[in-house]
Amino acid sequence: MDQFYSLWMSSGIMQMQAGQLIMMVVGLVLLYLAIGKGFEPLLLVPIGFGTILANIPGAGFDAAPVYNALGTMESPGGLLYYVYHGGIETGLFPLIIFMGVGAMTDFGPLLANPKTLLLGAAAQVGIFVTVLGAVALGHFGILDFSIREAASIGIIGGADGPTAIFVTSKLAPDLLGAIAVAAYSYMALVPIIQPPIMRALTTDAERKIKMHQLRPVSKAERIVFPLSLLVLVALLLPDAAPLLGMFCFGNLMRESGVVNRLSDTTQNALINIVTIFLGLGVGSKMSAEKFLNPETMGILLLGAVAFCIGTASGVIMAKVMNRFSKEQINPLIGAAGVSAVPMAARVANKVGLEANPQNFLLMHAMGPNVAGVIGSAVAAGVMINLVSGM
Amino acid sequence: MDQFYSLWMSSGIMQMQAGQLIMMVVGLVLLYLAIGKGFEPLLLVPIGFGTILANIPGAGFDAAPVYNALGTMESPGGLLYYVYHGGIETGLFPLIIFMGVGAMTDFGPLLANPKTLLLGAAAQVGIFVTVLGAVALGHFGILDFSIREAASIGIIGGADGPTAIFVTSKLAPDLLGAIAVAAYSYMALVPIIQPPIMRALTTDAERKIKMHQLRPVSKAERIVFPLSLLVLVALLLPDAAPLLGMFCFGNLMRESGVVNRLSDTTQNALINIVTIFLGLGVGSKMSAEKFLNPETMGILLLGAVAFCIGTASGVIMAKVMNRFSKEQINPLIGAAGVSAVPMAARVANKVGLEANPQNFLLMHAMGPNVAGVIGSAVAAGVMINLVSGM
Amino acid sequence: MDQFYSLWMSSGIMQMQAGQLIMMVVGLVLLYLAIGKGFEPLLLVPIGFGTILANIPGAGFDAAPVYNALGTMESPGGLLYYVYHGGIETGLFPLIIFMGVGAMTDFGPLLANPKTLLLGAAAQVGIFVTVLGAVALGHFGILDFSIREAASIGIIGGADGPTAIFVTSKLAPDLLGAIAVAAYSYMALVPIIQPPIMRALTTDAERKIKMHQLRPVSKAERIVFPLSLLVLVALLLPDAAPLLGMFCFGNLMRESGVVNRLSDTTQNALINIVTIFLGLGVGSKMSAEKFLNPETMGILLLGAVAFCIGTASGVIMAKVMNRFSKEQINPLIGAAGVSAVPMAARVANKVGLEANPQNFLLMHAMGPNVAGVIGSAVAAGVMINLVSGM
Amino acid sequence: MDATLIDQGIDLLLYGMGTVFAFLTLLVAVTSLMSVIVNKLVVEVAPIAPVAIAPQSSVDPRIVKVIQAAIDQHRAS
Amino acid sequence: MDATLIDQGIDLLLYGMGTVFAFLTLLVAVTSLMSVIVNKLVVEVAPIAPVAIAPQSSVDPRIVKVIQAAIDQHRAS
Amino acid sequence: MDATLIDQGIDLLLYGMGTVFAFLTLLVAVTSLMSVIVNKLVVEVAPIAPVAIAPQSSVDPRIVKVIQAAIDQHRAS
Ligand code: NA
Ligand code: NA
Ligand code: NA
Repeated sequence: MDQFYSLWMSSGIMQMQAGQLIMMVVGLVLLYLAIGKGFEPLLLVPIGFGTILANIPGAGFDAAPVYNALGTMESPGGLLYYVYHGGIETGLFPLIIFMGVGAMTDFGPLLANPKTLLLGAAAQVGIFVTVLGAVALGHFGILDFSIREAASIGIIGGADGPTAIFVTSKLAPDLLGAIAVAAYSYMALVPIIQPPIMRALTTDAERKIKMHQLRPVSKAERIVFPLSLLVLVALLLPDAAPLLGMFCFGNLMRESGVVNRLSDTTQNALINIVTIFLGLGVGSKMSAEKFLNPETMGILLLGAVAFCIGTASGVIMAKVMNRFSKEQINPLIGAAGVSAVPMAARVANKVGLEANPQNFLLMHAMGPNVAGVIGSAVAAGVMINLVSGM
Repeated sequence: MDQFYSLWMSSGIMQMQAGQLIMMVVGLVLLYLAIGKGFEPLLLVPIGFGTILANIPGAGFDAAPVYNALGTMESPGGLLYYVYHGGIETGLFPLIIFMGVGAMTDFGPLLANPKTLLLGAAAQVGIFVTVLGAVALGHFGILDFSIREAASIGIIGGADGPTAIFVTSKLAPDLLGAIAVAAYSYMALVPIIQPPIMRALTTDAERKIKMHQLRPVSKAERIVFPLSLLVLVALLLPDAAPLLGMFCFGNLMRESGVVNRLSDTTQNALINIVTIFLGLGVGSKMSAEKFLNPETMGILLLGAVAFCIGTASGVIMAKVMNRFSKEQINPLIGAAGVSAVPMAARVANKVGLEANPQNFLLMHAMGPNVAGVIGSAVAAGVMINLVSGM
Repeated sequence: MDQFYSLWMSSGIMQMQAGQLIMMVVGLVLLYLAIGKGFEPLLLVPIGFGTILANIPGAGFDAAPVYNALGTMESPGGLLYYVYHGGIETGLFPLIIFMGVGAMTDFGPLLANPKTLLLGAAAQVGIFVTVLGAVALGHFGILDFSIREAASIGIIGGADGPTAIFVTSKLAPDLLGAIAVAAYSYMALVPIIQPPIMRALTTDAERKIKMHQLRPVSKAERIVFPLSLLVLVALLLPDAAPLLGMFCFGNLMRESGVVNRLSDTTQNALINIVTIFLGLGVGSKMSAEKFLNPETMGILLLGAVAFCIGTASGVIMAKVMNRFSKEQINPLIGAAGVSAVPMAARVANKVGLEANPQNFLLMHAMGPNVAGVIGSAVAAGVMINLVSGM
Repeated sequence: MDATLIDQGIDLLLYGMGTVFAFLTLLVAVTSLMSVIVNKLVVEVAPIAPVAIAPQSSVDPRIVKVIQAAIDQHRAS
Repeated sequence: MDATLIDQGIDLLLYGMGTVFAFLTLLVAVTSLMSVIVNKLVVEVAPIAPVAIAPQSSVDPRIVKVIQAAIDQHRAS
Repeated sequence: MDATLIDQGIDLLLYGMGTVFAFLTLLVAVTSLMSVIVNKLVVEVAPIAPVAIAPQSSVDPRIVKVIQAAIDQHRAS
């Protein structure tokens, strides 16, 4: 009977700690949100499942490999251990995802109306105000965030998952689980979070503003743009170069038209494979001691605040620009500056159609939408640079 | 002439040892079986080719890299070295394959008739009886297997390649080549090995039993099933969690319907890439000193025994179940419980059609067939747990 | 203002060295050649982009990771660091590419006319004469190449990118950037470099020679050929086994017809993914101190010489063969022996059509063309063997 | 030691097969229960589905309403 | 120390947003300029394109030449 | 040392090209031989193939048999 006793003692039930059980429920909730509610399933299905796997007591999914003194492996590590340390700690997975996103991005609307870059800049205010909020919570003794942690929390407001994961894995890896979950959850909640803010900050007349049709953009412009952006980043903001460099590389493969087979694989097999393992790896950081604490509540709260401020800043920026320009912008497209491509652009379109059923804002909103990706990557670069020096 | 002499001395002919030459012939035989006879070519082509590559004298396919004291690489390792240590020793490749198999598995027939899980359980008797056989061979001084080696040999009876590779790479990596070859060869021989046993253990009347058409299975059941299985594994048998966790993850991606692009890549590009390198890596363990010995003969023999006992147990279990249940099961589908998906189910169908040309057992046999995958993964988990404690 | 000052001091403009700026321009020129001129874009787009990324000051694309005394990562390495050390230094990427090329290669024309293998042999004269040229430059005190460097330079004449990268990463990794760029550039220039040489060495009558239609080649021959080649390499030239072994493996997957899904993935997703990272990794070796020096000029010059000699040798060999054989070969197809598949074969076809608009040489030129791949892989093996012993 | 090895083999057989059978028998129960619960929940939720699918019929629902109103009026008259 | 943390937060806000705005404003300028230059160059290069595409017209250019010659002859007569 | 370098280069040229030619010449022989052997074996096996392909003809083989039988009968009469 010793064997049954040993099997039973090593069973999940006997080893399970309360925290692990709760985290497995958290994983199931994430899966429910992803599958039942359609919240960013491409990431939340792997993250939710990874959360469950990482919290199975005794399964060793994030166990480190053990080597003897001669360097021979005595017991292999767990799958999530290799995934996390190979792909996330090194920053490789977010960068490859960014390459794939670049290969999927159409900069046409942005090139037709480059001013919308400013909307993508404005929406990053949410990031930095939230950093201030996080340190303020520390100041008032409510929660205790370091400046590195505060910076990582702020980046949730960038509404860009891989950027958030890239920054957090560099500045505050312990918060990776909570921040990634918050980032993707709020991206999924864009259709619920944004419209009230957009309506509150605009008049009916503003929401009815019709925008000129976008000019056609030549193939040459599309090819030269990622290179221009790359050179500018190289000259001015090298800390943003990893993210934006890979983004521009993906986009150049797409637009150059001479490496279609590479571009196709980047947009399909490669980004899919990396997405699966990125999600699983993030899930491996969803342990009870790192997730079940007041800080996570603070992160979720601050993340929501960051999103709201970002949305509001984008809308207000559009109104400010209308003051100084003859060519009027519908301020609703300012909300798309948070990125969350293409959801935020669709939301702008939908709210616009409510005000005027003939007013199609989708393509106009794609400009600030992709500008928001650039904006938050720039913000990430600045953040990493400044915080590393603090 | 020194150079020609040196070239000649470093040529394969001059360095070749008899063992290497024989192993290259073994590799060619595996390729012949795969290409000429259609034996599980997806694995046996890479394994056979890997066998040849690993045995080319002086080619260094499984050479370790050499670093100098400063950690700089002085000479790179061979491709098979990296593949084996990166993907097989770590357990990553079998786990990713299991994820892919999960994404390819339709649990519908099993969900329509969950009792067939018991057939998948019964067929694992072959595994454990074979373990006993292997240690008995040791007891009688015929061959010398440790308990870890015996456990790895038994798992051949699971008729599941990645499970066998996963267990063996943990418990007895030196036997990996022989066990993987035996596992895949017997899986390919299912249409030859199983029918005589199935006919011997059943009456003509039993083989003619017609089964009710399976009820339709709802999408919700399909989604909840992998999660239920995962939770059960997590609570009771964490040692089976790596294999079954990845299997359930793949299946959830498939059935959830919200991550089709991830599921597609898992079923195609990802599993194909990993299959190629898994096969090559297994081939790298096919060296003369590890393969050309009496133990390999024992492994091949015991593997065949395991297969036969598993088949028989499945059939007998079906007959036992018929004693206690009004709803009759055609005992032929019990043989599909060994797994070897979908070959064993097809064999059950074929033998059934011989007895009654109107009796289509294929879908009914798919239930025990996929149950056999679960069963052998559970057996693998128990085995790893118990043997590690011995 | 400290922060702005710090940001400014860490900006690219302030940190940029002249060499880096020039290398970024070199990267842009490579991109222009690839996109604007269609020079081997599949490799030159990633190499060009990688060149720019690697030379962004402060971006750390090829920074090594930093670990503390406990082995915990303090700062991750750059993407190009991981790509280079994981895929190029280890030789894995060129080998996987070779597997993919094998899966894409049709040996039919070669099997129909095996004598054309001699043309593929002759064209490798360019490789070895160039090695001699490189050491001669050293002898006359013009440039300073070691024998390992000279061997790597010579291999440019093989007109086979992955072979050149494989050899150079083993023998002279510092020259990798220059040699890869030269190899791919000259491969792209085949339509410009080859025709004058071909015309100069042949009479109009020779260029008009019509060749017999190729006999059909059976499936069995196609399957057995890669295995025969593998066995011959294993017996005689193990140093060529890594490259030719993977090449034959890819080809066997293609021709066996039983592992089509593996062959498809090898020809698409896998080779595309590896091509992207191979290119980026080569780009990471394009640093100013390694590229902007007189040696690079020498490499470019010697590479061109190697190409020309290889082309000429192929043509002359064809003429020699015509002396000793009744069945006449059009000497133009000898030029295809340099490899550069399928560009060189197309050039032979085009020059042939100029002489006789009814003379289609394309399929005849495919024989020496793929023979050239084998020839340069053999030359690479000999070179690695001989040079390592010097 | 040899005897121990056989003992270990017997232990593996007994406890191994015991666990496999116990686990899969439990899984039969859990799966059956799961199917019942899930399908019950799905049936409760189901009534919404047909309505949602309704507009896919080739006749516009508003036209259906108009026709229904006309029929009702006709019957009432 | 807490006060320093808030100072750091304020610094991040000011310098961070400052840099983001500065960079993207510059990018607006660079992009606009780039579009102008690139499209100008493309227009200058463009005249070549239609010519290059011309042979794709369904009429063989040699036949066009023959017809043109016939017309010229006719006009000359 | 320089002289040695040139010597090494000459050695590489001679032994390198020698090996390349020897190997590929041998490969010509091996390939030709292989083709002969393989095709001979395939031919021996071949007679099965046409039969296997036969049913693909548009006329049902049983009908062919019937017709053949009718013809035979006709000739016999
Ligand atoms: Na953003
Ligand atoms: Na099984
Ligand atoms: Na070549």
